[in-house]
Amino acid sequence: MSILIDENTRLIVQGITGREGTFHTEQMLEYGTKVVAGVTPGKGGQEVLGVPVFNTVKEAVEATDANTSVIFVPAKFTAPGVYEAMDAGLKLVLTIAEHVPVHDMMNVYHRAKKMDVRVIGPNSFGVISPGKAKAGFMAHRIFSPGNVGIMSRSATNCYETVFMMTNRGIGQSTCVGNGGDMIPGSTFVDTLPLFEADPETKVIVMIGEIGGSEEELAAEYIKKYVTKPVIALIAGKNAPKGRSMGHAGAIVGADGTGSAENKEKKLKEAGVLIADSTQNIIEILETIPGTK
Amino acid sequence: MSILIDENTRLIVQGITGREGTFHTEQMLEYGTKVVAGVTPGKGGQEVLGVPVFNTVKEAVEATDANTSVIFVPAKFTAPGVYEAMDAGLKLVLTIAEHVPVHDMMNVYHRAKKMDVRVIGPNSFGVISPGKAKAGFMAHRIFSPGNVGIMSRSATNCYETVFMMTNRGIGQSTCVGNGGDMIPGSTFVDTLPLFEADPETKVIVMIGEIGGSEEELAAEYIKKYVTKPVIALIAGKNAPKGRSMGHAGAIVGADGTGSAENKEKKLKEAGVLIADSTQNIIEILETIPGTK
Amino acid sequence: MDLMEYKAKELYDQYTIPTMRGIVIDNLDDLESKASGLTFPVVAKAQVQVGGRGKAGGVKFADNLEELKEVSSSILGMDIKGHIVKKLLIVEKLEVKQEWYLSIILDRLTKGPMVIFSSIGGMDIEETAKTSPEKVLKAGIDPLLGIKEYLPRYLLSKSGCDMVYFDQLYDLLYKIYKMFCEYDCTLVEINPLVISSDNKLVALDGKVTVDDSALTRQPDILEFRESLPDDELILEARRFRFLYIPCEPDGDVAVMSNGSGMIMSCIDLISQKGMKVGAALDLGGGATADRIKEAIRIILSNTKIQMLFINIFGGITRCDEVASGVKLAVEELAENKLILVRFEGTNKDKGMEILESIQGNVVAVDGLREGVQELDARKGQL
Amino acid sequence: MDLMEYKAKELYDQYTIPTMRGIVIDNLDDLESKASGLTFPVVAKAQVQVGGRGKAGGVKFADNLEELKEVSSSILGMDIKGHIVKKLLIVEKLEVKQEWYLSIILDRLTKGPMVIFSSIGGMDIEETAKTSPEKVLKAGIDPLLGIKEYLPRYLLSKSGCDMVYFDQLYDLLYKIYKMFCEYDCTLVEINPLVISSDNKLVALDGKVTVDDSALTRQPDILEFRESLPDDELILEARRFRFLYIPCEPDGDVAVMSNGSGMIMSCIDLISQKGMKVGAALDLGGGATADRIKEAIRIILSNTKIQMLFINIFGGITRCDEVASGVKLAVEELAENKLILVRFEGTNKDKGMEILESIQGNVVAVDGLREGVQELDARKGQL
Repeated sequence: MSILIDENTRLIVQGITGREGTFHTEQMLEYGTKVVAGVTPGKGGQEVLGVPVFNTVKEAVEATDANTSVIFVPAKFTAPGVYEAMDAGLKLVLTIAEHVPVHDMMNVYHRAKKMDVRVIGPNSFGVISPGKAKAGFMAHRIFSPGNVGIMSRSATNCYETVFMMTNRGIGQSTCVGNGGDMIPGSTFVDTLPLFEADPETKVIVMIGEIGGSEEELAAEYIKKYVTKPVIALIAGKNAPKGRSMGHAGAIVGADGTGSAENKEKKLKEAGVLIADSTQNIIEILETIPGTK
Repeated sequence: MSILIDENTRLIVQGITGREGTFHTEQMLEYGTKVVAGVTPGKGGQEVLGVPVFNTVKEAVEATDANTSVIFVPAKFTAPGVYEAMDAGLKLVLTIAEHVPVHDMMNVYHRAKKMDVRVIGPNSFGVISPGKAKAGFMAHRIFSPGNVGIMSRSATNCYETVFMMTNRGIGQSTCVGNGGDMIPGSTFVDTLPLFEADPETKVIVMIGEIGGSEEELAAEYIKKYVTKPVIALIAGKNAPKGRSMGHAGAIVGADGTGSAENKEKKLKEAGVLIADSTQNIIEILETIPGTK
Repeated sequence: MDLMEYKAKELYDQYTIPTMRGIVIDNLDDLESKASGLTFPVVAKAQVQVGGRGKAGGVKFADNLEELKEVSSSILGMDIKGHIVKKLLIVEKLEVKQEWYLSIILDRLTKGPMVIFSSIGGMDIEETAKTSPEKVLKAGIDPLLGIKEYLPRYLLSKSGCDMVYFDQLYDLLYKIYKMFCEYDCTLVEINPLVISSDNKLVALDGKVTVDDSALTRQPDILEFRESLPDDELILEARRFRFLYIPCEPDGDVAVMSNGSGMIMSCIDLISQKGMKVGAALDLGGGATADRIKEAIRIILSNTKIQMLFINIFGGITRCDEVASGVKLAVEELAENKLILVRFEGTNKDKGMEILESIQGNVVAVDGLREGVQELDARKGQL
Repeated sequence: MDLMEYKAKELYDQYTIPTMRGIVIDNLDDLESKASGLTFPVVAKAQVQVGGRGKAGGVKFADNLEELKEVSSSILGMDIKGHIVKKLLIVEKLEVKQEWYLSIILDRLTKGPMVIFSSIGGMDIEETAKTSPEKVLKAGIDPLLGIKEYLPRYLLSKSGCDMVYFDQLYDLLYKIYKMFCEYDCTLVEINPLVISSDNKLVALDGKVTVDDSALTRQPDILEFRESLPDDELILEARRFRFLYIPCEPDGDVAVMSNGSGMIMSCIDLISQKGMKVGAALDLGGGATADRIKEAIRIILSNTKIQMLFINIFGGITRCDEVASGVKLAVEELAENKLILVRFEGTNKDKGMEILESIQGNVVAVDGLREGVQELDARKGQL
């Protein structure tokens, strides 16, 4: 097993005829992902890399039984794209774009929760279950199959960690890019239950950062429900106060909310192993028996 | 046990200072219902029959730990009242008023489903669990405790049935007034799982009528999931075609959708016992062993 | 309530939904001055609240003013299935390339608005759904979300229509959905929605149904309803907040009760006995003696009615009030029609006493089925 | 981005949120003509993007034009914590009965708008929340529902305020929520919201923060941002779609990477070693040689920086491009600051070759932690 996506994923690429869309469709197909349809308004009836293109997500779903969508469109079209995917009945929608207005995501978030749809991103590399399927733009060559589940607010810190893991022979069950935005579609607490339930995942790695309360909420959840070992890194301890670090979500309030100190404290109380750098994550992983 | 309401119900009456609200609050208190708060904007701080009145539902909930609300306000204030109750965190809201605009209820319905709130009514007498609690305006003297669960689109047909049942020594676990509107907050399929799960309910009586598809959907549900005996009456077989019978929901389409024939057919196929009159319901009940 | 086509067109115009230019007349004197702005040929359409006006000769074309006068005079005042034509809608004729179907209904199954679209228009959509189900597209609208642009895209793309109409269809859907919401509609139907020779979408006919419960906040629709010729008894009943329901035209039994469920049950039981119900009246709440009296007066003024079954049930109803109402009615009306009374509630004994004191053809019965048996036993005795 | 008070007031006026009549000046020449419509006394407030202007002497009262000229000349051009006052907002003074607090924030925990209200206004709300938590009311707004009238009713009732202000507060909430949504705000704060002597609610100060990601659809806010005096390097970086982040004022190490997570990790590791990061630059996507060169130029024009750590990681990044960019920069800039380069990606070997060919103070390192160790080893050597 693995979580969210695997060999049974039947993927739609929204924006397949765009430059990014086509390039990453090729990458995803090459990785073995079942990309069953693309959607670009006005390009219905065409084919991209052998994948049929539809005018609307609903037609794509009706024709191909797709169950997941990844959206490769510019920021301002991201929310409309998610609405269309949700309305077409999809229950897992991945969004990639950076700089999606936070009001758009606020509305998407509330709607998705109420429709029981899982939205990943935006500002995310997507999701990969190594050896099975990828949906997103991550550099898949550094990933390898294994039993460590990773969820990360940062793409680069996740890559760095995965790169070192793979070099040391430790693989991943699934890597989820939660994305660096202020209001992501899914947060750690949304992903934790899946990793906890996944028999293939033995250890969970959580790459967090300053800002927001996702790590604190995760700590509460872990304390109550998670039995598997969890390793956490909080990036941004030394980031300048009150300044956005590019990730819109990584900003510490004037009152100290969202500080790394508080997050690490809460996580420690929940029994989480704290790593002080990406490399330290690997060092800790190597102390846990059965990790591979 | 029983369903929806019982001795643990802590009830708010929205519109408690109105004529109807005050009158029925008295009735409900007399019946033993725990009416813990009333709400009337601008009347906060007053008391009605010893019940404290608040300006908003949220204050009432915060002060009294209420868990249910019954709304005694005119039709045009009904939807806003439901929104307020839902937003204050209540998960069961009963609406009484007749002639609530169907667009209001459409919006309420969709919001309630998405917030996981159960709305009963409008155009409903409410809910009564005889001997425990009542929330609504039903004439409670005709009810008696027992093991028959009733759900009804019509108040009068329900009263008639209950009256005869009680006269013959057959009591009710809970009676739910689904109401006669085109878009009720809850329909038979919403109530069936509760009756099926309630250990106190041995037999289920469903008083339907022409129009809509609630009985057909109920038939499907019963076929799959309901193990208890179900008796159904469909009123309106001989109602003039294409004319609303006062119940906005009781109207047969020009194409025959919503006809009693189709409903009875589907229900029979699901193993439901069909009664041809309210009196016949009692006759059938008396053939079922253990009914009391 | 169903709006007539001319009223629907008024709403369409208000929402700038493209329609044909037209006028409404209710007499021939106005015709010439009102028609002066129209370009011939035109079509004159009878405004009646009943289907099949075309076959009945209620829709006619005219190439010039003379012809228009002729057809107008032939249609105005015409009787179409018992409906007298009082208004005529005259619109310019359009060169039509193609006919589509478009509607938004309030769907009871999904409990939300639903768009129905077909590239086959101009005929009964139920018929198309039977003969070519794949040609009828349905798509739900979440009322919390409204119309998004992928909806018109889906409709055109899935039905194989030319995407060149996307902007127009999106605009049209947006407008009719706005109207659907703002006017508390349960149906807005454009059939046919046509493509003109210059590729414009035009609403050639309109059917709009407005939720009766919402009329209090739709003053212009309420005004329209007041202007309609309706059954005199329905109007009279409405003044007292009763609901009068005409049933079988030749029925001689009437039913009166304080709830529509009970009324349906009564009609069912009476029909099971082979009798025909001619009318029913729902009292609603508040059964005071005065209101009972008025209700009896109204329903008995239907001259076909020979027997009236009053069935009132409600724990808080006072039976003595009901009985007093019956007494008042019998005394005032002095008609010898049979009135059967069944009630349950407070002061039942006192009510029975009053009923017994009435000098007239009044019978008290105990129970619903008993009442119907009594009706059956007495039918034909009057 | 945070709007200055005068810009917030402009938006408030646009939404007819009651504020005091006022003017904005950026030089003394305009003062007399612009102030002619104002009724004295007035208050002059320095417009700077930093807190504490009151204590710094940036807020002063004036009873007449002469006094106003005096205070204006004293405030304009003043340095408040490194911010030069370029604009002055002058508003009429108000007789105040009471001060409240009102804001709508985008709350990260509930992921929706949240109203914060307090009957204690005029001071830091965080302070009130500490000293009198029961005086600070918070109520979430479901964005799918918006402001309903029970919200202002709850705020007034729960905080014991007079319900007589219900209509005004409802109106105000409705307007600021509309503005919050339409202007992509993450904060709209009115502190104090005052009650005037004639019982009117008036917004006496305004703080508005607009989502940076939404500026492309907020042209007037974008224009305001362009008008702001900002760090020259931030502006220069923005022109290349880089994000330049000033860090410790006396830091001598700079970090450049292609992702903010990695930048934070680098800063953390460097800080662990006791070094201070002075600036960071996020390249974003598309690390071509030309862009790398420009980025190096920009970050090294911060004269405090002695060492630059370039850390680029991405499976699809071409390391030879990165190396070429470094080479171009070193050749053009001819500065002798230390540049440490770590990369992973395609053509890593080729990239290493290019790095080795550079005539200058450039060092290639393998791995993030190794890079930081190298920085540590070399600190103070320059």
